Amino acid sequence: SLTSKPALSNEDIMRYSRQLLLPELGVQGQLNLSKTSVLIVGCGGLGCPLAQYLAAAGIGRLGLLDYDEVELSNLHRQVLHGEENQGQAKALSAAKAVKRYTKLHIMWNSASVQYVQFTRHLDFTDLIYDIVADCSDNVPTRYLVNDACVISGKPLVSASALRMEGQLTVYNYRGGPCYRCLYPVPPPPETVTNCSDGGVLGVVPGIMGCFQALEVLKIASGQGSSCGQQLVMFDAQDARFRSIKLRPKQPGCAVCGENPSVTQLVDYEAFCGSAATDKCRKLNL
Amino acid sequence: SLTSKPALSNEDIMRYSRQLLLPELGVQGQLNLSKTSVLIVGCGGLGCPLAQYLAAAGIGRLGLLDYDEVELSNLHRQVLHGEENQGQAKALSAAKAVKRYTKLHIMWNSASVQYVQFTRHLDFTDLIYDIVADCSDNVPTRYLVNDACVISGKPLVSASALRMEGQLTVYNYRGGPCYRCLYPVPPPPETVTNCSDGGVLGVVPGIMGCFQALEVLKIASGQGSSCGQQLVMFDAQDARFRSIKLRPKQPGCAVCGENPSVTQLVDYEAFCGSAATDKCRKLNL
Amino acid sequence: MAAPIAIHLEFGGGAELLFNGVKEHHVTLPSQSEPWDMKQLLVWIQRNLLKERPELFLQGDSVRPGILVLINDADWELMGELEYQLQDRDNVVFISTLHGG
Amino acid sequence: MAAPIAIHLEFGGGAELLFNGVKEHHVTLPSQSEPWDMKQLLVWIQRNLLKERPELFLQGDSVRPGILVLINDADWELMGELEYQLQDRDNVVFISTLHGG
Ligand SMILES: [Zn+2]
Ligand SMILES: [Zn+2]
Repeated sequence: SLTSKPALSNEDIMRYSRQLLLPELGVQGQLNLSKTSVLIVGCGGLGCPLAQYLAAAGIGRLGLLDYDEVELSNLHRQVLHGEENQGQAKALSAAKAVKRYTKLHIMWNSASVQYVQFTRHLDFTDLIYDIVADCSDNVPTRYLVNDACVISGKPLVSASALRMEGQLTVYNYRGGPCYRCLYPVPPPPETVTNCSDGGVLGVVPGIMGCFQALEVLKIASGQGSSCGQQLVMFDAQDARFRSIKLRPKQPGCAVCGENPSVTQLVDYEAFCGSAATDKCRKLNL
Repeated sequence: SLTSKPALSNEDIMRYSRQLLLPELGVQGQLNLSKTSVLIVGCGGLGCPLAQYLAAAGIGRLGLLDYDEVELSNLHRQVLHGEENQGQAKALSAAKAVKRYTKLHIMWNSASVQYVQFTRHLDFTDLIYDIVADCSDNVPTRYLVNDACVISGKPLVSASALRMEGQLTVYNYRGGPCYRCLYPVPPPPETVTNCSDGGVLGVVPGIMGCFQALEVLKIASGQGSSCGQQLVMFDAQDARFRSIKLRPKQPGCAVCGENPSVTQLVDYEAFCGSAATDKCRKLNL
Repeated sequence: MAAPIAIHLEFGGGAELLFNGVKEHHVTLPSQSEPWDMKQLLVWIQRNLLKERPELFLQGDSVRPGILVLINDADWELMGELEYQLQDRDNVVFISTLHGG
Repeated sequence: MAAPIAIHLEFGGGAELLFNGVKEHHVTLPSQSEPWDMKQLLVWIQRNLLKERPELFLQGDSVRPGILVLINDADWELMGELEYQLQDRDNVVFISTLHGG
């Protein structure tokens, strides 16, 4: 975790004054935010608004991770990228856009926004972060990120969106279940629909990414999230949210259970039988 | 309403491909978006994400209206504005930031993002817009925008946020109630808390502004909103949304009722006993 | 005599700040000769829960303008407002309208 | 004999696309000698509602990996999964996990 800022500067007090007024946050909460580092896995429809609001709220360090480049078809929902960024690495494009919100932080921590090159093997050095947000777009990455979080003991704020629906859960948090507790076996590749196949209304990941930002901020500030062992489902067509109580941590879970068989990262593309991208669905084995 | 684009260009098809795939939207829905103009009243915590997602989704014309200038204390939530915009008119700062998302549109409609100077008397010429979004921060403006929408027959997608809560309703829509049907009498000024007094967690208006964008897009595309005669309440602390059935349009309503006493805009600061700003709460009469 | 009834009260949008910041209250309204209605509930709330500044919550015999009352997830205007007769286990919400943006 | 029971079925996350895009189904399970359980419900759904490609919904005698089952707003794992005995007016949701971002 980052070195504590001893106190808020006068400029910080002005900048964050509207949230400092909140009894749920206050000066201590703001200092907690400035000490917290967050890794955002995926700089697409979810990662863009998430990065934007975390940076604006004063999170101490953001890691932005993506394997992909900006394409024209991203722009309707990935609001940190513009036409001029087409062909650029998404993580780099997002980092440049987000720096706008963090000028003050850069003064005391020159690494406050980091551009992390995706290697398809999330490195343990990436897990210097305190909280991880899964904003990825494919099944192998979701298992990879989950296992990395369980092994390194980090809470995972996970969201997803497709068509006009969204889902959100906080995994591996305060003794609650992990992603594998819920989904011990990956879905058959032919049952997985991604945004390239199924489409997505851009503002749906917008809402879900903002919701992720809220839960990250609640955890980082010390308030705590209310979404551990909960699934929040959003139906944009009916404008309806629903919260579901999930199963507890499973003693037989392969990664967080009592006798875990997964104690280091494995080959997730082989495990899932699909590639860690939303472009080409099936892996040719 | 704007002139119809005869068809989508190849570039449009690529850019909007992920939402064109949705049966709820499709090519006709996208063409409907490109024909629709939306007036955003208030370019703050709600208006910023709203403008961002409407522009990115391909809304034909956006009007951005605000009376205020960018301040340092806005930046934690008003994500279109940066440090470099301090002291600038918010509507202008927002218009410049949003142009990034609408380059293609500007090719066929040079006025696709308009910067509207706020005059404290919403002009009827502003109501060339098809849909109005209330993102304002004070009571007189909320009555003003409501009456203008009723008199000119436009749906009003209204949201608000304070501390860790948000509210959303679509007024004057498909025979449903207007703001005055619910609130015939303005609240006593001393009971009104604004973001300067009460504070606000930045991502709460972020979520509510995205939600407004969703409902605007559903109306503009032809799907229709499910939030007429409904109040959606969001409690960020419990991560809980709730939908409430509201009263129908009231026959005795002063503006939308059977014998309206308000048939043109009035002096809303006098009516509410407070100023149309969130800065100084009470009007000195 | 009407039997005592248990109701669930919720305050939101800032109205909870008049009740020590407590959003949810499980209360039991005592037995009385007639059934409890909303008008009597408001009086009971003022006497038993609302410790200070009643003018920020009440005006005359109703809630002040800008507070919306919901009975079992519906606007109280649909339920008879002040005349609504409370039932055991009813859920009554008082929500202050937000204006910030 | 157990009496017929009415239950509310919901499909989401894309699972509704296997049921002609219809998200909500009010169904009545006929009278039978033993009480209805989830295992029998899955067979009933396959025979009566699932018109094609059952492998996208079922695997063996349960739902396929990646579909979450909720009984009365709780994960079915908390309720006994396949052995859960259905009650009249139960609400059962089948939700396909989303992976897009
Ligand atoms: Zn586990
Ligand atoms: Zn009215």
